[in-house]
Amino acid sequence: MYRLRRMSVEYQKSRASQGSLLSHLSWLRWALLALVLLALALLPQVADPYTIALVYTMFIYVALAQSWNLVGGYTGLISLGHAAFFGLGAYTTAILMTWANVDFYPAILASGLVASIFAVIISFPIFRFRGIYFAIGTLVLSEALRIWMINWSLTGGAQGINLPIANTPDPISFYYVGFALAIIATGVLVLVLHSKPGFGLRAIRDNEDAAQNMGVNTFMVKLTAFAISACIAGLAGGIYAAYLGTIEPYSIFSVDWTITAINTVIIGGMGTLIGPIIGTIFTTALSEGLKNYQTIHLIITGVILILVIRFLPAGIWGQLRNWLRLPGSTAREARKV
Amino acid sequence: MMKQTRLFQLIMVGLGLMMLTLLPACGGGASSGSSSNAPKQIVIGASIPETGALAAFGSYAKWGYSAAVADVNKSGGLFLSKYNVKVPVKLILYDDQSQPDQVTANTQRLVLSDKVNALLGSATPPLVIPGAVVAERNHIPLVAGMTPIRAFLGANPHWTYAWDIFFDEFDMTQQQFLTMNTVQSNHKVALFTDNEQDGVVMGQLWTQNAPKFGYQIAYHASFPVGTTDYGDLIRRAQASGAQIVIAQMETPDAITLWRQMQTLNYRPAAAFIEKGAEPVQWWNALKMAAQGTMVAGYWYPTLPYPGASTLRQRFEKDTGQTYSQHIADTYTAAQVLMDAIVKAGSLDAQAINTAIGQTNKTYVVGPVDFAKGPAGHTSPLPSFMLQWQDGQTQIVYPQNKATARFIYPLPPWSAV
Amino acid sequence: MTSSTLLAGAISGLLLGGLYAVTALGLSMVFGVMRLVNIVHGELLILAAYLDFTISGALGIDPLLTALLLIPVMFLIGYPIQRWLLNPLMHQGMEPPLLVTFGLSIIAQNLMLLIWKADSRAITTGYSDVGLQLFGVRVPLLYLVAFVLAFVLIGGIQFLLSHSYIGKAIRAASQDARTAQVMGINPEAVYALTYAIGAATAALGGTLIGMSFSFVPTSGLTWLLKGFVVVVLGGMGSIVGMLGGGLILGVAEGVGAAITGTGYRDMIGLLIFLAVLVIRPRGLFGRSRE
Amino acid sequence: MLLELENVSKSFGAVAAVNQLSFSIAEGEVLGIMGPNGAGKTTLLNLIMGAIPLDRGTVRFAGEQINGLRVSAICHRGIGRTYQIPQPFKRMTVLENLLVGELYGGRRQSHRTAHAEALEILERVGLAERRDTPATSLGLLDLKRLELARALSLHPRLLLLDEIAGGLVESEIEALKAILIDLKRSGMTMLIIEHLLSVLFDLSDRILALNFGKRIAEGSPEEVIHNELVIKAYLGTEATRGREELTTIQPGYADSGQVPAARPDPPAPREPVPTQTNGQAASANSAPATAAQNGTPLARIAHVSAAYGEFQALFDVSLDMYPGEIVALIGLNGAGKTTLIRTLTRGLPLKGGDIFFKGQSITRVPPHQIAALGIAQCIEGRKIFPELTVLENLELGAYCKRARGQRQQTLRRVYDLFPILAERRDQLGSTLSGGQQQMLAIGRALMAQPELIIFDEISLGLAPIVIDDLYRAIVEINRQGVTVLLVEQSVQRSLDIAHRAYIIEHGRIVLTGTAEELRQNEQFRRAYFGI
Repeated sequence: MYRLRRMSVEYQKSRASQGSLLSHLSWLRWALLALVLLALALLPQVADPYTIALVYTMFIYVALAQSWNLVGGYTGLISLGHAAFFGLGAYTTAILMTWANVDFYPAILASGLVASIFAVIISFPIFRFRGIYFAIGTLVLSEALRIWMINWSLTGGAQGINLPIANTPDPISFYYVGFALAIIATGVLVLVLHSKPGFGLRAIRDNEDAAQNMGVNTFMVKLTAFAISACIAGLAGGIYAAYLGTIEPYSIFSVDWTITAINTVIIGGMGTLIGPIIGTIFTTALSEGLKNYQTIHLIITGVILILVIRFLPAGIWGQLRNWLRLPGSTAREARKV
Repeated sequence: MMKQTRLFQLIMVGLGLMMLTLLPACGGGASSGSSSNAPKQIVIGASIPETGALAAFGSYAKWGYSAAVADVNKSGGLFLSKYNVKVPVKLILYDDQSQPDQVTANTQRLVLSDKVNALLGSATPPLVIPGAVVAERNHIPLVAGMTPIRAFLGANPHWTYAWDIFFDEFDMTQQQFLTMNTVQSNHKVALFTDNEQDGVVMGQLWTQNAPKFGYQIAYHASFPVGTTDYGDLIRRAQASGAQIVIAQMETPDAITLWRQMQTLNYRPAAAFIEKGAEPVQWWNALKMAAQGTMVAGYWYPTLPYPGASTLRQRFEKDTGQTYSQHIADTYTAAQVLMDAIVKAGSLDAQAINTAIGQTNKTYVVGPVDFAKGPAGHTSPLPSFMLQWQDGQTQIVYPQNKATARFIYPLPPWSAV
Repeated sequence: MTSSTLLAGAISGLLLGGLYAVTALGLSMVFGVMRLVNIVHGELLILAAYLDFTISGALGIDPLLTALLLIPVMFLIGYPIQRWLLNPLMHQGMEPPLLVTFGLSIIAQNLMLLIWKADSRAITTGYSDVGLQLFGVRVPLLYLVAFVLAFVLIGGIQFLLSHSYIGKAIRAASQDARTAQVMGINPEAVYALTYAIGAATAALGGTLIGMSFSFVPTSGLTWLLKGFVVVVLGGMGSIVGMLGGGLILGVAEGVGAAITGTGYRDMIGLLIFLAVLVIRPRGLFGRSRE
Repeated sequence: MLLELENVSKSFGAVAAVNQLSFSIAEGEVLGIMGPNGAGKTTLLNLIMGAIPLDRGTVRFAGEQINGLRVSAICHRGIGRTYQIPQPFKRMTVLENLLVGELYGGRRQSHRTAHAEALEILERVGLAERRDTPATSLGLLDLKRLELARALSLHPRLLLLDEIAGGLVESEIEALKAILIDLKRSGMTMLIIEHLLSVLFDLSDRILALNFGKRIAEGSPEEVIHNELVIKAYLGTEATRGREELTTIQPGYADSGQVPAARPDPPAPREPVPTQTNGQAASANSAPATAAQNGTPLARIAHVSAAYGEFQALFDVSLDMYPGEIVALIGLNGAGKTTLIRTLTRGLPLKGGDIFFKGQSITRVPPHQIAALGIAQCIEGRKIFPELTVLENLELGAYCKRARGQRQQTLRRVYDLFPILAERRDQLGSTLSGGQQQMLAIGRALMAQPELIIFDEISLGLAPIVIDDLYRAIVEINRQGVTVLLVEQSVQRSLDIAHRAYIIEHGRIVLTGTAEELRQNEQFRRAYFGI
């Protein structure tokens, strides 16, 4: 696969962006990428329903992880509140499909929209905090929202909402929807990161004050990233809700969604494009391996998370990259960040 | 330090790669399902709350399902006419920790990975419905008990693959008033209902029914499951002067409520603790404080149904616990499902589903007929009123079924 | 709602505030000294509750006495966490340690799930259900006990910090670790000690939670969040402030619940938290270092 | 006028960092700003950039009032700024660092032109071949280059340079100077803050000298450097200063009614030091000799070299302190004084060499046990604990076992030395004035009952007469037999009381000798003033 930061440089060098990608990535890498995508596209034809469902959930996790990666990994905003975006997305789809008989596809699009609107609204108070204050603020916000939804009878309170399953796609279609979402999530990151905002984001992550001095309107840039991130999480939530067929606030707004996203990204490699994907494969494999020991699986995940933070700050992918001496590897400063 | 770090990094990455290689293995591992013409076994699965707030119900479901399956297997399994052989039944149970999303995950796994031929329900609407939805989507028949039928239908009026055998809230929410009519009271009721499916549905029904029977809902508290401090609600109920408390909540919450009522010295003349006071845990936690509390029931060992009394003895012999009516409906649910499989004579989900629909027979829990429900797919069980007396539940209404004297009014807390 | 229910809410809330203060104490100390947000604090509380539940149940000792036994236990659980897990990360900014405690909470939660299952528990004693009349309002005896204990514990900690040499060392390290080092204070040791003390306070906090409410392995988050609110309201750094913060939160919840209904109870605190944060970002955790 | 400041003021708490300051820069002009540490130079830049709000006054850029705008907006108006300590975007490559400026500098432009221009700038500052290196892996010179290049990537109309040459060695400085001169030729308007007067004078058309946030002189380099006040501000001898001059430097000082003490009696060293310690009669000139005779130094720094990451701060530095001596370590800031102290107190690991205290190597001792050995220090910037009382601060000074026992006696000694501390014993440290805080810091160091005390820049930002008191105290302390290492910028003062001195430059000891010897030394004066 390819490396982002280097790409952006190449990108600048070349006449046009597409050209640069091609010029930089050896045909081999492209072939590899194409091969993987093709394999995933054809999977439903060959695999059994279980595998399909498994890969489908992995798509959702990749999307969620990339969404967190954009703010956590690239902008340095440690959000502990992504569950809120996910949950809002889920409820939007549920409500639209149940009460307004909106079709599945427009419904999930709305989910993305609602989530980002929410992000924009909360950004005004929440961006006044930096670092850990931001982390706590987002956590508190999403918990408050959860409690609200548990009690709000208009959205069914604790009993939640039962979607008209008849109007939701079949597992195979869900697979492709998830597939599309994962690609979009990753694609959006690619686009954002080597267009102008990409520089702003990483500048803010590395040194917010210096970034301001370089003319970066940090608020607007952060807002953009936050909104996009929320949108992806919202889409994921919407799709997931339709897939479940019935949602209730306890689990759909549960902090577990945030935990999953963070685990995945940190284990895979913060601030890298491939990291979250690797992380998803890793965590899924782990939970599959231990599927008969739910709690033990989570304990191990926690242990791994700590070990990674302690000894592998660049994450699995980041570390591999450094060892394989892939361009622009962050070996030197990884621990300092 | 640095060296150590590098070492760990190696280990970590190694681990990572191991995982990556592990994944496809798992994907593959998830396939089975014999294609030889006669199936080796019939797989029935259920997600049940073995732990968590609803664990009490889970334990009965576990016993009820297992007992029914064991009985069938004793006689060599189920006869499938299509293959003209008896095929043993394999029952797979997963714990859902009383969490709806866990039910979904478990049921997904049962259907996709374990390739079950049919499903049994979890306990109570919040857990049964997510499972039913999965069954519905994957066209696998599911038979459930422990789910009041209107809550069940509220989730989806047009079930095609999910079936429910339990009491009808409409009928059940009259028992309290009928019972009270046999004694003197100020006809003022304080309602405590959680905001889960059945809590909401029954809350509404009580509010509707009360006037019909000449009772007044003096105070209605609605709150989320897991609420820890009921002080404010109790004070309001007390202030409303209600002599009758009707609650609909999970057992741990009910226990908390009852304790805090004692702390705050609110003592109604009669208390109906629906759902919460059903399992014996209620009595075990409160002992004499629970004396005289009532809960609507739909089954009793002395009822004239086949094997009723023996089922109770069997349970208490197996487990050493006091029985609960839930052993009956879960046992029955499993029986109904397996009878349907025999009727279908094959493992074709469609056929089994149809067969379930045609069920019309009196089981240990009573007559089962899915045509009787307010809408299809539900078979209502007639309810009556039980009262906790010295660690046992006794029928106190209707009088013709009564097994003991009706303790009324409750003695003041000081006397407990 | 009638004024009487408001009054009742206020009074029982006020008493409850003491309990809140105790549960937030450890969080506040750790944040004050190390600028570390100890996400796992909630789990420490619940862990203490379970330990007390099990021990007092098994040995038939009064839960509050058991809590005394638990203090050293929790201390020993806390110390290594800081010494060997967090200290090495302290110099890497605030996020890595935060995320480690995050990981710890996942581990702790599931360990408890493994050991005690998901069933909800409550520590009960002869006097758990006893209530008493206070200003014409009936309140649980336990709230009053918790209230008194809160004053005792917080007074004790305050005394330790202001009058003992080690206490002064802790305060010094919290204000300027490098200078403290020049004085001969070993910040790493001080940090570990502070964290351990914080964990030790969880022994009492957890027990009180367990006695006053029912709890499950996942209850930690609720109490962590309440802790944040108290720390924010109390103004980080001043231990006595914790008491203030706790009481404010207690009353706000009590009155708020009387108005909005019990369900929203936990949300009230969080809204206060956000409001305060927005009005004084950074500042609210006491003096901010910039 | 491109940039105009109109009586701009900013104070932090009681300290006035910038005081009623007005000046302006014309298009194409280069204004140099000089002044001792704490004169408020960097604060000034922050005020212009809007990084911190100003209390009073206005800042106009190209006629438009810009104070109150957000930083990024001010930057868009066309002001580029470099940081004293380079603040690159660590995980981005050199080129990407510039692209941030190119893309966000407030000018619409395509990525392609941005890229081209960035490369151009890199060529100009000589970073072209490093363009794809992540910024963290750059050495100090390249980091400084990057700072400059990044500011240029904004294509600013005005460039604010903060200590751009600080911490570099001659050759590097020349390299950088070349770039700046080239810039100047191209007509760039610049505001330069610089300690290295050589750089400052070669570049500036006009120089503004600040002290205590106030203008003390303005004019051509020539005029400014020969200005009495400037010299004094740098040399720091206040004693001969007449009252009226004092007031110019010390706003509000005169009305406080205090008149600076007459020149203190010929300071300590010229009298025999009481010999209760290792009985040596130290006098300025004889100290090293006698010390040499009666054997081993108390502390010896032997061929020490140290580095911050890529950047080597000390090269083979050796320094001896004999019992009962006052040794001065003199050098500009960035010369390596503080670094040397940090190696001595184990705050910074050595790259080479060894450090002995009382004959024992202490390079293995963990930092927090240094105090226990008998080494105390007054850290640069006082660093008292703001939210502990004066008494608590002092008590903590006696934290280590060896001192805790007799802390009551020591406390009395400290109170005798600084009576004011006794009066204020229950106040919070933060409520003390700068001078009192410094006294507290000294007292705190004494509490450890040390054999060696290190005073790091204790006169920073303090009023001259206060400094006098402190210096008298130091002499007194030394008289009581404590060996003193005095780290200073202000030469005159330190030489007045020191027996011997070391001059450090760019991380190397360039000169050493007795106070007297140094006074005579021509090279030394040059080394210090750069003229």
